[in-house]
Amino acid sequence: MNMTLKNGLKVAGLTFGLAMASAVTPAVAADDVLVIGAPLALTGGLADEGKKQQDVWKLWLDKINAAGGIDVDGKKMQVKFVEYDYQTDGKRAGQLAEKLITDDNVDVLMAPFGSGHTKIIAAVAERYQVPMLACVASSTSVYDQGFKYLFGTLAPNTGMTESMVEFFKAQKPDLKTVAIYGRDDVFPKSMASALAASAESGGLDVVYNELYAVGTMDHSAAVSAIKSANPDWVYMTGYTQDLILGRKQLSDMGVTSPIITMVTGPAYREFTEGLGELADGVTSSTWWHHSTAYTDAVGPWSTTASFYADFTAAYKSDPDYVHASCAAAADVLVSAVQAAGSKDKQAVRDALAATDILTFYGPIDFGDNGMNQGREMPIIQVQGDAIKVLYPESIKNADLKMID
Amino acid sequence: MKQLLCFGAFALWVAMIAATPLLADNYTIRIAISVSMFSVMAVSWNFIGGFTGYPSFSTAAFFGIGCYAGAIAQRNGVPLVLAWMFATILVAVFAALLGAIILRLKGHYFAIGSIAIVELTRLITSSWGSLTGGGDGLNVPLLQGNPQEVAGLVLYVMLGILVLAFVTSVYVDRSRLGFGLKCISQNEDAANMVGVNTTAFKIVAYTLSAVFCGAVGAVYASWVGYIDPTDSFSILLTLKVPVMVLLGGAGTLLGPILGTGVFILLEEIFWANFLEWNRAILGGIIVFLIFFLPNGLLKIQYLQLYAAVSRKLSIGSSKSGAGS
Amino acid sequence: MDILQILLNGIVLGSLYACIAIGFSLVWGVLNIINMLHGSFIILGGYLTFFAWQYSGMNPVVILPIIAIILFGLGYGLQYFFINKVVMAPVLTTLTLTFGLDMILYNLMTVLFTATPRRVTLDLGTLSVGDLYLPIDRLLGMGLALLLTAILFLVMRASKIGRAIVAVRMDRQAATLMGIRVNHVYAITFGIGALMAGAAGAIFSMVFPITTNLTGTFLGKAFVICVIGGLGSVPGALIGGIALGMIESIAGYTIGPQNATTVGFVLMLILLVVRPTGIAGVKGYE
Amino acid sequence: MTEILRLENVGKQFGGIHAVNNVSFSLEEGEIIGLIGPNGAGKTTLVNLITGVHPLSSGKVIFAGEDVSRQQAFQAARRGLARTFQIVQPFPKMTVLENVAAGAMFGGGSTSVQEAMVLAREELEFVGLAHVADTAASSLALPNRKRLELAKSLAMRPKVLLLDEVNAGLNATEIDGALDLIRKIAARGVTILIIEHLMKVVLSISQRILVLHHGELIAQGDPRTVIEDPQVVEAYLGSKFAARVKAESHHA
Repeated sequence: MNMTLKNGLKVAGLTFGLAMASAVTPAVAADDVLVIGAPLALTGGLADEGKKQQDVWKLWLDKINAAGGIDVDGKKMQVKFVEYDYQTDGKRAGQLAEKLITDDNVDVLMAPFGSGHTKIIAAVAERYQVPMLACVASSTSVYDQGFKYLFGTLAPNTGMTESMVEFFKAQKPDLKTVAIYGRDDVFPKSMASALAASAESGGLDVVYNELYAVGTMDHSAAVSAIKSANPDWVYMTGYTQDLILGRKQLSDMGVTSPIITMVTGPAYREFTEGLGELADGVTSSTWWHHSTAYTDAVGPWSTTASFYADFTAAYKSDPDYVHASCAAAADVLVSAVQAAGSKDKQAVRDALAATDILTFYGPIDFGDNGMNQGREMPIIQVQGDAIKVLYPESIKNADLKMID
Repeated sequence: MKQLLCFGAFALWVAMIAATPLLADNYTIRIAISVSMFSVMAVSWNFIGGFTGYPSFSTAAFFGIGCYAGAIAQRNGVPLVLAWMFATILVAVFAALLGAIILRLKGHYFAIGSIAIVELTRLITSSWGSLTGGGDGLNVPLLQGNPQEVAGLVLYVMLGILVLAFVTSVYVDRSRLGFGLKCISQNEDAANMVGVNTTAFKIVAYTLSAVFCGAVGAVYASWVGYIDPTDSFSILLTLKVPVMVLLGGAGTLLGPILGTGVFILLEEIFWANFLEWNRAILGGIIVFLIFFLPNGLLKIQYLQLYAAVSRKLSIGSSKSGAGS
Repeated sequence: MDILQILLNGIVLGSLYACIAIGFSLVWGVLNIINMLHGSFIILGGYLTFFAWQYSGMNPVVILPIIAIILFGLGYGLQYFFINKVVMAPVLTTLTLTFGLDMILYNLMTVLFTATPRRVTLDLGTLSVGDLYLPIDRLLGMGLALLLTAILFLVMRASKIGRAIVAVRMDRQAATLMGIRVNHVYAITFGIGALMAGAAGAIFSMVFPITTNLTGTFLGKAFVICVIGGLGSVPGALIGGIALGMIESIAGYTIGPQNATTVGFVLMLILLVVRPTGIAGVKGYE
Repeated sequence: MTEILRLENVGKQFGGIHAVNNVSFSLEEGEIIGLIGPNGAGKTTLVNLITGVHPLSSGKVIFAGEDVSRQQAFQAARRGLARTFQIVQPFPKMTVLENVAAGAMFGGGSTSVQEAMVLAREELEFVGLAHVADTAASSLALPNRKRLELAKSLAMRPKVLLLDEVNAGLNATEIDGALDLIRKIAARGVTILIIEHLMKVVLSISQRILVLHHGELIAQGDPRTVIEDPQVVEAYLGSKFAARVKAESHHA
């Protein structure tokens, strides 16, 4: 009796528009399917990044399916991705994360691109105690909230900036001044301030240090100011569209600094395509580059080269760090499930915390705050048509060239 | 009679939303929270856009300031409820001061000015890094408790605000204030001439359109745990709320609530089923709304429509009967 | 020397800004419509130019007239079949309608072109006089912008259709009595607005990276420029554009780029309240 | 008789043009005064100045002993300075009754919506519109709209009523009806200033006449004297008309 009343009300709720069909009969996932939920920005400002995540996971999943699933505790387990478009809208992202957890009963969440939206989803995952992998969030502010279910495959920004300052100082002993110009947005801003700190502690003189607002259409004013400061090194952070414009304006206004670094510009194909010849000589740091060469890695790709080969065959273009980090996050997850012997959320969470593995993307070992630590991050440079790796020594394939 | 129907419908609706934690899963509760939150903003917008006829597009500014004021207060150790109240009051004061300035504008100028307010508040929030964290956004202390409890709490607070906003709108509708606002919407000069202090009335309406948005903004911030300038001061939100009200019927009591419910339902359906095209489909709905439902769902003459349709149907069936 | 460079930057940027606003201002002034589609029109023009350039290798300046005509057709159709039906409705209705149409266009563009920033990489180099630098593509853009503005100004003043537009703007009923087909004139006006946006997009494809993410930014600039320069006049949009370019340039240099955009919006609000006719204070297209 | 409204050297400039210049006069309680002048003489502007629609450029307006020079329109309405418009200004989507109730509620100081409705109904009876109380204001024909305008103003419990071209567009019978109504209003003790084009109408109803020309008050006084004033004749009436009026008055 009570049940029918409840059901009746449920039906009423549906009619009145509160409940979706799927809400009434939640899809209960079978034990032998590992369900990964991913809210993605497939439209809106971050559509390109969302697309990358979608692409690489498809590639990864095809690979897993070809092997008939993953081996857990002696049995085959299938893997499934459930993806939704959150339209680059933070409110929507949180909502969809909740939908994934409660409606689609996902076992684990993958965060979308960017530190900001990762934060929103991390809060939901934490509340439900669902393990979450952040593959494209590197700002420490994401990880310093004491969340226990959040793990990130990118390394902290500071590691990147310190090694960069050291490397450039070694390459160019007369390097004295740096101008820093960053977008006022979570990741670009944190990179800019990390570099400012690293440069100062490295003994460089920061001659210009400004942020620009989201939605800035033109950089003439800043570029003019940078020009009169005449720095040895220009360091700019932002989205690809900002960096293309910034690089062009630096050249147009006759800024002649021998080192120009744009983060994460050259890591993206769109950057070099949008700039043409002007891209030549621009340096950047990135979390991963396809010329790295790890071997004996876990996961479907045992070497970096095999990942590169598969990816280029499928998408006719080079993968960047977003692709690699996201695929690696999936590898980490699988290895944690295997270690845990089940997809039990608590067990997987503990296994993730204990992770210390090598993937095609590099070693992954989560620190106390859940962030991948201790990776040597490559410094890259556009040289002609190619992206060359300058650092670290183990994978370098070119020397730093000054821009003339 | 008609009013009883109106209150009855509202009470039923609130009861249904309030029942979701008992009946449905957390995603449904989340939608219920969304529905309540947007309903509050729609009811609020109705004060200025519906009753007074001023095309205000500053909802997102009020919501965003509510988010930030609540978050900042909480981060500085103000207890939860006090932080929410602080945000509400701050937004009210802000709206009153702002209203005194921009309500001198009319029509297109007012529309543009009110959109500019959203952009301006976003830019200021973004560059005032020392207070707001700038582009980094702010982490807000998470509400304690398991997901069900938190969702339930947020839902009931949002619903409480909705009831308050609705009761206010009923009161305004019946009072001198509402009468004066309707005079202003039809002929502002004439309203002035019969003794309506149009400036003061408009400021009150504008403030009413802000205060509840500030409250839900603050609650929203506590709920999601992280806010940033782009999401808090969203142009999309500021445009969506008036569309919801228009969909239901501007200037009516139930219209904003009906419109919000229908809009969010449609949004859910399209989001789930048309991954790449949902934005275009929503755009299509707006275009449809403007052409075919210019007065909203509430003002359709349903009985006439029913009569017309059934007449057509009966003609159709008698024809086919004749043919056989 | 810096100051000169800053002012020069401001003027060049300002001319490009004027390009953004002219079509928007025309539509607002004549049709009394706040056209939320305007930003997307510019981006559409930019994308079309980019792809035409990519496939044919033709110079964007050559492509520009074709793009402009395509956009004119699109604008004419949208006004004739959709917006005309509600053109006399209050601002809320027309604004919402164009917003709905914009959502459709925006979605189409992201699906067809993706959000990847595109740029016509014809780097024409820089003209330098002493310490002053003038990027040639921007200079070209400025020249085109001024030329288009001048043409539009002449069309409004001297041509039959221009006079019809002015007549409709001044008194719709009287114009109808004079035998002017008001719906047609409205559609042409909206078409010209779209044409100017498309031309601006074609010019921008050489200067700025084109991406759908920028539609809102362009629209916001159009708002500000229209209010600063004064609504509904070609010279007003030009003056407003250059004023905004200068203001942003100076503000970016003195108080930092973070607040440069804010200054524009603040100024806009102040002007709205204090002097809604804008600094140019011109009314109409006479 | 006590003075109810006084203007002292009132002036108004619109960008250098003197629309109203140095106008002084006063109204006694209960009288009907005609305000005449050619088109563009500044009559409507003067009404706008008295009712606070435009701020004064110079001079003072004293209403019931109080300096109200800086008042706003709604304050004028509440003080008892009501007006009608040359082009009627109803609230189109409201009913006739609600239109009048608006006057009662805001200008007349009714404390509740109910009270205002009751009062409004009385005023509708008074002007003869009770039968259309519940129809939309926009559906009324012109003569009734004028009456609605009057009812709305009366509901504001005015001490002074400024009637701007209240007869414009009406035919002879309708004008007679309107004049009866105006006399009835005056009988209630309301002071009336009437702007009117038709000399016959002004002469038949006004106790005094003011003549405005190019924004200046060129004559005031009782109707007979004013229309014989050579300056008035020159500026406004035309000599032919003056002669005719003079002849008529001699015969009488």
